[in-house]
Amino acid sequence: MYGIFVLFSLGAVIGLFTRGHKNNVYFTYIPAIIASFLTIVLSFLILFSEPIQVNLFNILHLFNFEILIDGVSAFFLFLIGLISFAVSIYSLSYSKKLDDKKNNSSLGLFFNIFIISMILVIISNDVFFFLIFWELMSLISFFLVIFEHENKNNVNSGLTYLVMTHFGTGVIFLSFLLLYSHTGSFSFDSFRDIGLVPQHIKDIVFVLVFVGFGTKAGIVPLHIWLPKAHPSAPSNVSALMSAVMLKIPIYGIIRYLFDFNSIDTQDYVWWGIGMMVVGSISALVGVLYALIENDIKRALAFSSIENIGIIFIGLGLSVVFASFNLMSLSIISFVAAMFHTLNHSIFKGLLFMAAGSIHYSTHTTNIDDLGGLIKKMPWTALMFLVGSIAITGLPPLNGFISEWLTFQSLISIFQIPSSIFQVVLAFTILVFALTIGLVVATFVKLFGIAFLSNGQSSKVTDATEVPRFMLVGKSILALLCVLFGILPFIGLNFIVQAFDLSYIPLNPFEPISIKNTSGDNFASLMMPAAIIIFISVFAGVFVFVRIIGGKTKTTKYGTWDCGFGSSSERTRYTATSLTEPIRRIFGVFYKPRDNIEHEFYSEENKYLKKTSSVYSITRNIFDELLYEKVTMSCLSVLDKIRRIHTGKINAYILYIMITLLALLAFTGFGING
Amino acid sequence: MDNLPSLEHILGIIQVIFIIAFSPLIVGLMRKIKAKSQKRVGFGIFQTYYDILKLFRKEEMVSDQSSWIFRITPWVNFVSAISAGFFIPVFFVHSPFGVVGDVLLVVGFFGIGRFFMMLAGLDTGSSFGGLGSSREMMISMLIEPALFMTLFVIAGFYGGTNISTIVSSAHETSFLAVPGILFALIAFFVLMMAETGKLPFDNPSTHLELTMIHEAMILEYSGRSLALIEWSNAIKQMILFTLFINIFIPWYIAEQISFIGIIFGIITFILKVTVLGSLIAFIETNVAKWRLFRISDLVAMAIASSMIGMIFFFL
Amino acid sequence: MDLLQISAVILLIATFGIVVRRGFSDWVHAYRYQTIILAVIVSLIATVTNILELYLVAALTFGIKAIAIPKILFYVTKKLDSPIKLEINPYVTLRSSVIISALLVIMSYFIALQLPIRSNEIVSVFLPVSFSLFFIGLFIIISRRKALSQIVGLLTLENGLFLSALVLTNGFALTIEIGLMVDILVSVVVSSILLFRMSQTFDSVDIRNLESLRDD
Amino acid sequence: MLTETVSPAISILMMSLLLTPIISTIIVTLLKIKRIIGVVTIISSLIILIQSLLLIFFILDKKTISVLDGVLYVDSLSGVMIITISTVGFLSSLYSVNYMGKQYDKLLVDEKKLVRYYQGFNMFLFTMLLVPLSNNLGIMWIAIEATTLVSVLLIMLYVKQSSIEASWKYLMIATVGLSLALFGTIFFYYANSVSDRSLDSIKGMDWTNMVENAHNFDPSLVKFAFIFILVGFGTKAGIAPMHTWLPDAHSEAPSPISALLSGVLLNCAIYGILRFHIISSQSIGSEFSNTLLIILGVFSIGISAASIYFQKDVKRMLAFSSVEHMGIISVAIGFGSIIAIYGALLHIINHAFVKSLLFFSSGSISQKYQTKSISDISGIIRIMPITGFMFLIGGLAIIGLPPFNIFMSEFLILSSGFSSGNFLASTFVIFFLIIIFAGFGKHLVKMVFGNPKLEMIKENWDISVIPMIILVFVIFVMGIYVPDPLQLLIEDASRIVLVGEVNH
Repeated sequence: MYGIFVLFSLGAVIGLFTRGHKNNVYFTYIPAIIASFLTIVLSFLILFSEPIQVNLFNILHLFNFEILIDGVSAFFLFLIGLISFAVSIYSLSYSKKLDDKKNNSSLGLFFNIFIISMILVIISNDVFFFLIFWELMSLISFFLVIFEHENKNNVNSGLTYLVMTHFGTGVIFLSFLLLYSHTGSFSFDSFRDIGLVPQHIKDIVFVLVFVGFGTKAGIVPLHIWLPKAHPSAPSNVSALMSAVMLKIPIYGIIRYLFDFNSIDTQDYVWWGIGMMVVGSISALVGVLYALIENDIKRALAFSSIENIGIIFIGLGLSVVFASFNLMSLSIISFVAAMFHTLNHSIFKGLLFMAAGSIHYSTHTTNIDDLGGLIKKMPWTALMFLVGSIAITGLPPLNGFISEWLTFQSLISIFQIPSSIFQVVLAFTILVFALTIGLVVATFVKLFGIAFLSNGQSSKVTDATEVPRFMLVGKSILALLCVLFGILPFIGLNFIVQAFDLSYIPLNPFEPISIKNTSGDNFASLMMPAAIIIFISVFAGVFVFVRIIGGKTKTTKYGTWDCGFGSSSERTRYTATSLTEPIRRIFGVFYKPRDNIEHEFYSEENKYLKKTSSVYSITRNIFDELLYEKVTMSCLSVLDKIRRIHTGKINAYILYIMITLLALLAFTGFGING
Repeated sequence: MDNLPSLEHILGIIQVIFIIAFSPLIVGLMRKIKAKSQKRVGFGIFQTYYDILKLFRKEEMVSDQSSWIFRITPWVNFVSAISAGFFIPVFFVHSPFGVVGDVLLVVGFFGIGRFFMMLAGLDTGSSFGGLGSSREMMISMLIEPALFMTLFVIAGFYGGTNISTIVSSAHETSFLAVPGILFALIAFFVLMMAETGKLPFDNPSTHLELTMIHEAMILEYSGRSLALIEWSNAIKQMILFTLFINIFIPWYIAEQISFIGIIFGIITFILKVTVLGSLIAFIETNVAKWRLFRISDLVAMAIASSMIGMIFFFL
Repeated sequence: MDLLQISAVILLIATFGIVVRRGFSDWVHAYRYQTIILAVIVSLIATVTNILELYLVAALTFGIKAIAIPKILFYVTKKLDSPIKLEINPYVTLRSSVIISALLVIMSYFIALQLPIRSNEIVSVFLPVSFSLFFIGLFIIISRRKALSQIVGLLTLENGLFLSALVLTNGFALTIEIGLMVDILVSVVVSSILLFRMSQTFDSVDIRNLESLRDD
Repeated sequence: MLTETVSPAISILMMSLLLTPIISTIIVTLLKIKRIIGVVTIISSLIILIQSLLLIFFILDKKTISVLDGVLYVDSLSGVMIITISTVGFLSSLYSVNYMGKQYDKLLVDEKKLVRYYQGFNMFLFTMLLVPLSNNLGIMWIAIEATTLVSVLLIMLYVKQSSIEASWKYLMIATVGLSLALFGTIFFYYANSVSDRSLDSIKGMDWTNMVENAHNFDPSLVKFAFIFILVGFGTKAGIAPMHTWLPDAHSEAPSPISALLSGVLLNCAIYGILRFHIISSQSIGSEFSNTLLIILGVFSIGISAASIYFQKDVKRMLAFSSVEHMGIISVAIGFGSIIAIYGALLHIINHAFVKSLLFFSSGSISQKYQTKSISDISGIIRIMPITGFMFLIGGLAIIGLPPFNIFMSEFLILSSGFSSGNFLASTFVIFFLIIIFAGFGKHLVKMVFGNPKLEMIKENWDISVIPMIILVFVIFVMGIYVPDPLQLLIEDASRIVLVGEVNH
């Protein structure tokens, strides 16, 4: 186990010391690759043996640096190991983009420390060290966000990130302290005997935990940092951030919900409902903004918000079911959430790496500048397509399985013995469905505009396929998307094992089935068989068409251009126009405004237009209405406070006198004789 | 799917072949009824078969701007439509493949087909394709909530999302007894119209850029690909009709494997499909295409209706 | 013990003298009178309590506070470049200053009465007066605009302190007393140096020049 | 209190601790040679450091040491102060040589001023060392007042408009404040003399004596006096709303002096408050003084949060951050549990180190950029990679990010705030800390990163970096580990604060 840390640090340090060396990249990332592989191995070892609990050292007799790797940690360790394995391989080529060797080595340094800090967060069993590593993780990721700090936007988004994440940490800190004040110890072990804590404290702590971790996870409306920070980082880091770092708060929430608490009474219902409501809003808002975004990385970041929302819907449902003692349903929705966590890591890592590849080849991430990349970068296109299908939740890839499970658990809310909750929760279905529909639109747009058709800008025509390590990194995750889609039992069994659920492990040849209360088969899904059907139908159809159609000729010819003969770049649908209908329907979120500019042949005659151009402007209501207003009003209060420093010494001494007299009065000094 | 293919499995495959084979006929039938009600003679009801056969043999023109996405889309569409058909009981309650997947998988298969269709629309670089994809995107996004809500109501009522379960428990009850299902029926009907590209959502028979949606996306297709697409649309329509019929009016569907029962089931099914097809064709002749942005109103109606159904279900 | 009462009243009057004057040298004069009275009071207390050490303290007070410090201040006043050696436009007008000072005296009596301090003639007479000196000194610093007046205010405040220490505990130990005196002397010297620098750089000792370091 | 016989070695050590800076002042005055006086100061402060380390080990061994018939007295609490003063003093002298040398090269100071600087520096150290060493509260007061006078002279070293303004404000406000403190001291002395008539006038002001008699004090008198003490020493300690002199003075002083002012001098005043806090707790229970300390502390943090956010001047920002940290320390003392006080004392040390690091690095930075305005500084990491890195580390540490030392003490303080039931105050503190984080972080990042505005020559390695490297190392280490002797010292000290127990 220590080998992992040694190797990561080795990667960090060697990279730093061999800067300028031409093989610097290999020195940096190969230890990382090995270490992440070891992490995966470790997580499997834990799964099939006892949890590890090691007490390393102690500070001030208060803080034990204690490592606890149980199934929960192992699951997230697996996540970290898996993604960082792929991303490290990817980075071998990706970081060659940076021509400045020195920067390259510091990127490697931060990259390695970032992974270490995430692992440490997962495995520490003490508030103090948890927070230390948590903040370390935030700090390092902040440095990674502003890694290209010459760009002022990056610095600003980094700042937003830093402040928001620190706000989150503050709230988490508060929640831990509240628990500490009741348990009297900083060890997570003491938090596990939470029965002593009164319910209202638990409730407050839940709100704090949810807000605190939620900020890091990017729940709406605390998400504004996410679409700024993730795109600013180098793509290999964005992949890590979106795929892994967003899951660490999920880990925290799970620890609190299911490890520290045991949810068994209806007192907890509103926790679940709260999570579902926030999750639904996050999912919807995330995808709505992803849809209109023309920057791939920003769109992917918004889509991360959406997926986090879906995960929270699952978790919330699980809490709701558990509080009504519907344990089997609770387990299903929990498995759904966890499987979606796993899947999101995989496909979001893949997509960010693909976006990074696009940037690597074309130096842009704005899809309106792209087009036709499928011909230039066929493999990247394939990977991106796999990622897109997976994230849109279409069969046969992994996204479908987790969304299937989520929807099944949503449907099962009719088993809750309370009509009001049923009706309320049923609305989640609407939002969930709408979200899924919008995700399809988003990824059709991203893939369609960036990769399909024919781009003519120099950025595209000069593009070439990316180096092989980048392809290897992506294909690992792409294969996993397919694997978990076709053989979902692998992932599901892994989760069942990790979280020690009383859910019967699945047999590969059995369908995933959900029983209703009377024990009947409610729903079942058997992906391998479905795939067999699909493939055999395909074979059958192919033969059939060959037989009745015979051999036919295929001719290549230009796209039909209505006879004008100039099917140019400008006649293509742009990303903005593609989403125009949706933008109009959901105008309330975007406040779209069209600016139309005309250029005339002559200024006198306004009827002969030379060109007309339409720019559609959309706004982010959260940025503009919520955050700007709130921060402005807070800041104006602060501004008034600080104006007590008038520079007048008389005023200053007056303050002293007033303080003196106020304190004298405050102590009620005059009263006692 | 244990041992040898049993009678059930053979029946299941027959059902699929039934869907594949009869779907163009329904299309032809509906066109004929439409023509008749518009006081036209119209084609013969088998015209669709001829069209498909002819297209299969014709030379194919492919845009030089397009990629392999454009090429595989018809296949994906066709195969996914057929695969979806495996989970649908047509005239016999137990689809033997019911265990493999449920109604969500069917939705998923349709989804993957549509996903590729929209990509193919963008692939040629023609503005028609983009236009079609853009509108299709909007409609598919809009109907999703209504669809899932309806499914929720149905699944709640009939105790499952496996279609066989739904159909068999629907068969045991009469829908008129439950108002919730009635509302689900309305919603489902609207959705069906939208999914199959019927008026007032879409008019597949025009090539006017103001109105077309589906046709715009497939504008560049020709020959064999076009045949596959036309056929897969027919299959999709058939599947939706079947679903509608078997969920809401499952009377006389065969429950046991008996020769008479199955024959009876097939006959009643054909009758029901014909009636449904005629009804839709009749509706189509009586409404005009709606403006694109009014479609959301229609879908909102479907959503509302399914929600009322949901509330009735809970109360 | 009328003598004690009378001396207390005179001390207050001297203090008011500082409040109502506006010329630089007037303040220093008023301060000197005040300190002389203070020294007298110290020796009075010494005779009453029969503590011989206090005579030494009285002598020190006279020497340092009534002679050395006014001398330095006069020197500074003379050397200042600024033509106007008057408090022209204080934050609080002189008339209201007097009224506020009177209120402060009342407040001081009020506070002193609240304190659980054993009744002893010296204490009951002088403690309120020392409080008054203290608060009036503070008030002078707050309400005036010339740096010199602030020094005088500070010194008045210091005198109040000194008096309260004297009446409560019959003064500190001699070593500490000397230390305090030296401290005050040094601070007057330091502030005089500052005054010089100020008048050199700003051409005036008006503290309105000293408002550039602020937050806005 | 028992007058234990102490070995002459210890009493000589304590005497020489005080004499070293005086001797070095005399040497500086006599020599007046630019190159040597700096070295003399470094050597003398190194000697002070060694002596105080020795003293610490004696303190750990003996717990309390009093020499010269109880005039000089040290216990663990003074030990904490002494170690802070001597360490920061040494590092500051190390930094001074380079810094003042550069100022000299830039013709900002002449040789005469240089001599005055080093005289002042040594005297400043002396006065500050006298504060924790003296047992007599009157002498302690005189020492604190003397620090004001010496540091005023240091602040007005460059005779500029702004430095005169700052020194005037500093002098007036601090003196007024300290007068209040003296007033409070008089009342404590009075209370003591009433409770025990047998005392002679000099012993009556001894802290040890007062603690012993504290339970006999009149409660309302103690309350009255403590308010004066709190407002008075609070002025000097920079606790809002009496802190107003602080940003001016700290930003106008030469950077090494700013480090001493922020890192050490404020702590001396806090030390004063602590001593009286112990007496008052022994007399009337700690609740009264705790409440006051918490209120003023939270207020300080709030005020500085507002000011830091909008700050335009680097050194002013650092000064306000000192206000914030003094607020935290005072809140921590107010929380009153053993962990809180442990945290407070640890925070005193941590803050001293981090703040000196920040003032050193910002001194070098503003020397290089020739401005203190935040908006004119950007891309430090490009132009001055080493100093910029140090500044970044310092900044991150001061806003309480782990794995740096401030995080640990803040963690201790806040957690004890919760466990002692001060939920409201702790929540407020966390809230304000987040604002400060945002404000300070914003300025920090904008300064350190980005593109430098002008083309400047890259920094070369020079001696000014050495003290910073030492500090960064210490900050890192203390982030997760408190050395055992220090831990023992602070534990003893916090027990003294809590129990007032002089002897073990």
